[in-house]
Amino acid sequence: MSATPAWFALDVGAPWRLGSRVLPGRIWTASGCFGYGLDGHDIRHEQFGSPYAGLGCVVTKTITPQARAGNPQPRLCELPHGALNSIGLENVGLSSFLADKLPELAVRGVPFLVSLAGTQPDDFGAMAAALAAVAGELPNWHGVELNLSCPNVAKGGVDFGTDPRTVETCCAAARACLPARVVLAKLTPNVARIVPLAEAARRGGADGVTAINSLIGLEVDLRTGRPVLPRRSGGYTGPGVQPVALAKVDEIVRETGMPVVGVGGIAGADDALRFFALGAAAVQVGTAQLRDPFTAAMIARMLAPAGCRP
Amino acid sequence: MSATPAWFALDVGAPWRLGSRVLPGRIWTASGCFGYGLDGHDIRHEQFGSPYAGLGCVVTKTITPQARAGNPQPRLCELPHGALNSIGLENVGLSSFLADKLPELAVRGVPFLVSLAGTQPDDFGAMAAALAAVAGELPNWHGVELNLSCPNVAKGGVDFGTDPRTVETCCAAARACLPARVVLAKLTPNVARIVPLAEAARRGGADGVTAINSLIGLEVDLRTGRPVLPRRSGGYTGPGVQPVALAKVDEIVRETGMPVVGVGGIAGADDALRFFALGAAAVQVGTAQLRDPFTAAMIARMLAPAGCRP
Amino acid sequence: MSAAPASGPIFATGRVKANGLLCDGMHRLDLELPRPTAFAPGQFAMLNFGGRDRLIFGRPLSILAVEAGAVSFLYRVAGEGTSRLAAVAPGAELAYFGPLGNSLPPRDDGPPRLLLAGGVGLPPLLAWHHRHGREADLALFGARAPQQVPWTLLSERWAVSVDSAGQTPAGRAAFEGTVVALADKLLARRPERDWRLLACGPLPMLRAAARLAAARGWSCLVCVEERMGCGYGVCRGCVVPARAGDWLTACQDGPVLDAATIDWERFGASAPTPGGGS
Amino acid sequence: MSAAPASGPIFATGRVKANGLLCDGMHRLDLELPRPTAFAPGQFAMLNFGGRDRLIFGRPLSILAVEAGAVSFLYRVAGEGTSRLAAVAPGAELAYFGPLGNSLPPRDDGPPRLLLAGGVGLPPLLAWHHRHGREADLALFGARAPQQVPWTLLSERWAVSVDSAGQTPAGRAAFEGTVVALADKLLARRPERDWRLLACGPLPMLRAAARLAAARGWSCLVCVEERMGCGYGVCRGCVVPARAGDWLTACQDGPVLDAATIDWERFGASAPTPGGGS
Ligand SMILES: Cc1cc2nc3c(=O)[nH]c(=O)nc-3n(C[C@H](O)[C@H](O)[C@H](O)COP(=O)(O)OP(=O)(O)OC[C@H]3O[C@@H](n4cnc5c(N)ncnc54)[C@H](O)[C@@H]3O)c2cc1C
Ligand SMILES: Cc1cc2nc3c(=O)[nH]c(=O)nc-3n(C[C@H](O)[C@H](O)[C@H](O)COP(=O)(O)OP(=O)(O)OC[C@H]3O[C@@H](n4cnc5c(N)ncnc54)[C@H](O)[C@@H]3O)c2cc1C
Ligand SMILES: Cc1cc2nc3c(=O)[nH]c(=O)nc-3n(C[C@H](O)[C@H](O)[C@H](O)COP(=O)(O)O)c2cc1C
Ligand SMILES: Cc1cc2nc3c(=O)[nH]c(=O)nc-3n(C[C@H](O)[C@H](O)[C@H](O)COP(=O)(O)O)c2cc1C
Ligand code: FES
Ligand code: FES
Repeated sequence: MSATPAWFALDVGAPWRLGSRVLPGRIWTASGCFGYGLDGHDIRHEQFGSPYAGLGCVVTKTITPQARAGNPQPRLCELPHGALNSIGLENVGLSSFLADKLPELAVRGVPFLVSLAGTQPDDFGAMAAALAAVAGELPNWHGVELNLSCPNVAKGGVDFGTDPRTVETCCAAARACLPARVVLAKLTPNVARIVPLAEAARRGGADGVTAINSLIGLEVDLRTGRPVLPRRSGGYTGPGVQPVALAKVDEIVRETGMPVVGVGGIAGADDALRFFALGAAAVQVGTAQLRDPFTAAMIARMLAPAGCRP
Repeated sequence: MSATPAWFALDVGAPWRLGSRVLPGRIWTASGCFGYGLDGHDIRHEQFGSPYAGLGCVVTKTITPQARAGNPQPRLCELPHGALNSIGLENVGLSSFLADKLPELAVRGVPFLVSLAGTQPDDFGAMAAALAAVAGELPNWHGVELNLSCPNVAKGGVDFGTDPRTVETCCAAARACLPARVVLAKLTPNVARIVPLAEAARRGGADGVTAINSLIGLEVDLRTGRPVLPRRSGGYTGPGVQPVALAKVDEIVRETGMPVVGVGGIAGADDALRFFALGAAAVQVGTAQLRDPFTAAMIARMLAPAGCRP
Repeated sequence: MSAAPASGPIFATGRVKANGLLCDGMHRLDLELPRPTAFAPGQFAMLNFGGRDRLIFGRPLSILAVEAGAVSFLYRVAGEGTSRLAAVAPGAELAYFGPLGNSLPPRDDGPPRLLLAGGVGLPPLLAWHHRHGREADLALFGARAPQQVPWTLLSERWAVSVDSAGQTPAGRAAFEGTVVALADKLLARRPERDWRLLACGPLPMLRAAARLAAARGWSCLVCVEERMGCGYGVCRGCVVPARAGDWLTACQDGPVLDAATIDWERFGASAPTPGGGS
Repeated sequence: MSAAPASGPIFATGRVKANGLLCDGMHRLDLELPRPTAFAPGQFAMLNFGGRDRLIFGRPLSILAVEAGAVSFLYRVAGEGTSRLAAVAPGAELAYFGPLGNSLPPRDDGPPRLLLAGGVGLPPLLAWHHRHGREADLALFGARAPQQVPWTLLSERWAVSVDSAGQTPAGRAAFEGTVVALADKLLARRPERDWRLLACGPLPMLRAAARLAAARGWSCLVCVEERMGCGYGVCRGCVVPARAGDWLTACQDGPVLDAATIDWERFGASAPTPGGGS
């Protein structure tokens, strides 16, 4: 691992302000790639101690109003340059999250954002309100990330994330219920122009955007000639999507100046540096966090200011 | 290289019909990755003879009405899982193509399609007409591929390729001038839904579509913290885009039934098989053809029916 | 099913001590870890390469044993990852993440155990038998042919079945037929008895074991395989369809699952390697 | 500038015959090809690895010599590709695609040549000098320090400059300063004469050579470097800004270009390795 380059002056472990909150760091884990922030507490590493050491934030698996069973198996497919997943937003649902996961998150003290998804814009307001009511006193709960990549049943199944108006409505609904927490809109890269979506999020009151969610990809099983995943395509993530993520982050930063949380193919300190170079306010580790739960902690340590480096 | 799987029954070297033409094979080279089909004639390979052996079609570098100087350097950037390019459609322009390249293409006898791009829909008709007038007697000229990825100046700079109406207009314009040649619309993957674009191409009279053109990607130079390419982002191609290409091809084939020419990350026979498994009518080799001019010829040879294999 | 080991999982760099063919189609890997680790039979580890060779996901392998600071695995070459693993030389470094998952419950006073192991499904049952096995238990191992049997690992207390007969080592014999057919035959000699089944091997074998147990009203634990992303419960990739309607995870609820809790009909549709035999 | 070799380029698998350090920072690679190949000084080849190690693009290296069925290169470790190349052992296979590009024109009856080579820019000029060099020509090689000079390759007819002085081999001396300063010094001794410049080395050196030639009205050929995709003219990636307004390609119009045809102002902006020294 090379030394931190001269142009890099950020202290990724220093508290920083996002909207009305102060977050403890800039290296986060991505939604869906670190569960509810509860599954890594007994894992140990010689060098990095706990997988939560130095993390700026854990974004939870996306929660929906009701529990979701998710997709049939196989749900995962390794690719030469990334992974395909078709988890199908399996999650415990909001009430079970509030009842079973929140208390443990409270005890653990790990900083977290809750990722939310719904099938109609109102869902986002309702879920944010429920969260505020139950978690409002938790100091380590910093806010929500709106996962806008599900089909919008109220709009005939068009993805939330591809329509600026819906992005704005969803952000506004969450914002109204969470005046003093972070609201981030997580944007899909599967659009011609991402900037209008980021601008819509800002109009809706979001404090920033997260980019990117997975690309749509497909893999064929050469033995059968059929797609590996039962639903044919799935979410393409990992190193192969990084150039796309960098391009999207760059567009949003330059054209809107909004705080952007960069995500896509980050597996090491150099990857994170690319996003920071473009002006990302923070970064998230997704697929690489599956292979190695210490990836984000390791990056946080590697990028710490010279004085603190091991 | 593994043997051809049992489900694969296509003879990629047999003549086949596309629209009103009969093409000599199904393994092609992609636009921008094999020049004007003229630069490989003196290159030799022990095993594969000429780089043109067995090729179904060469798609030329995209031609525009006037010559274009293209972008500043550096124009290329190697990535761990692909390449970024920012050639900027540098080309000799239509009249120079007709005067200098066509005669040699006539002599060489390599089957080819001419890739066309313009800055307004009318350009496509005008160029097709000029081609028909000059090349109309050439038996190895099979038609055109419309590269719809440039900004449409007539529509305020929105990419042609993202607006179904414009796709339809461009296809119709070319079709009107080329009643008996192949018209393919090459689609961009940088959209939320690609099927409406394919349907628009069909309404415009296209015989099929080519999918995909490059993704938009960016790479950062870690030493300087700045993008490697002067225009910041460029076209992302190569192995890392293959999952996206497969997903797009699958969508178009299943939802429209149109002939689809698949392209994206093909570097070997297995890659081509993935596209054929999804129902692609033919495939193109892009980035890999730069590294090794025999890539397409090698794939054609590898996938030849058992009887003909070396 | 829990019986968690004393210590939690570690993520560490291991050094290959030995790696080679044990018998036809079965390799053994011994990996030295920087510090001692405990494990319970049935648990697994995620292995990966380092540097440029690093795979997107680790490869789950059951732990066979931990001895003298090294953790051992048995594996068959199933694809890209395991074929590259087979080429790794002593001294090379591998990323080790384990032990993960639940484990086979230790001995209790219930009925004797019937152990059914198929191919590289051997490690959990061999480890359990080594720690907890009793005279009364029946330990069976099935392979395709005698040369695919790791004879040196199996004490004489293990009965062996092979799909097709052939030469066996001096003093050792093999039943010709599936391991479940061998079980049927041996059980027929003790018709009065109740058994608890522990099975680990390819899906068709697990299916047959579950059916056998269900037909006689015995309990049956199986070690399942599913494609894994993380191995520690965060990706929900490794789900096994549950009879109750939703899912169990192979990496957290399992890999040891009560056969009665699995929806075998839906499970079939998801075999990670159709026709594979691990 | 054309002087094409008799045979066209071949794409073939070569076998590494030798690969190692020649002097500080300079490696030599000898690659055996399946059949004999011709080349003209200035031409290059695209080299790549095979199998899983294959890079997206080949790496352009100038051909130093073809002898006894092997083609030789000199290279410095500049990044990922060349550092992996440096680790390749004899016997390994590499993909070879060459010879490519145009070449330095052979001898004619014009004025004597002034050869300016910097670092790994040596191969084209060494090859030319070997084939066409005459007593009247001046051959100069510049490096950072004496230990970066491949003394064994340079006959006594080569004058050597180094940025910082140090020990030189017995009987050899090095001028302290840039290779262009050395040229100035040597030219001052023959003030009446006209020269033709041939230069190959890092961009600042090419720039200085072009300036020197332009100031005195001499012709100057330079071997340029640009990022390459294909090496055979199909990608338009390797463009060099032309004074005429558009572009020259390094792989087809070049790598040997008349310095007077290059737009040096625009060329500067595109150095493939800012601060690099090849
Ligand atoms: C809990 C558990 C314990 C296991 N224990 C052993 C063991 O002790 N010995 C042994 O030989 N094998 C064992 N397996 C199976 C082993 O993990 C696979 O054979 C291996 O992952 C194949 O990887 P590959 O790269 O060679 O195959 P590929 O087919 O190239 O792998 C592609 C992807 O599919 C996954 N995959 C392929 N086959 C399987 C499979 N059968 N199960 C799960 N994922 C699969 C891989 O992990 C990888 O992500 C176990 C699996 C699980 C889930
Ligand atoms: C016609 C020609 C002849 C050359 N001859 C020699 C030679 O004889 N000896 C020698 O040591 N070097 C030579 N070079 C430079 C050599 O090609 C680069 O040093 C090498 O490509 C660097 O690759 P890398 O993977 O180590 O570096 P990286 O920086 O990791 O490479 C990344 C990408 O940039 C390209 N690149 C980086 N530096 C250069 C460069 N200076 N020129 C062109 N492309 C570059 C690489 O090809 C690759 O595509 C020549 C270049 C050209 C164009
Ligand atoms: C297994 C898996 C599950 C995911 N689940 C979610 C999810 O529930 N919500 C979400 O917003 N993103 C989800 N993602 C997307 C990631 O948060 C991230 O945006 C994406 O993986 C790109 O980052 P990466 O390349 O680092 O993985 C998931 C990704 C993976 C691999
Ligand atoms: C250097 C380069 C130049 C290209 N130029 C064009 C072009 O002029 N017109 C076009 O339609 N596509 C162009 N493409 C895109 C390719 O035709 C192809 O769609 C894309 O590269 C994906 O295929 P691949 O992954 O096999 O490279 C270019 C691609 C590359 C790498
Ligand atoms: S492998 Fe990720 S949840 Fe089991
Ligand atoms: S390298 Fe492709 S045109 Fe020169």
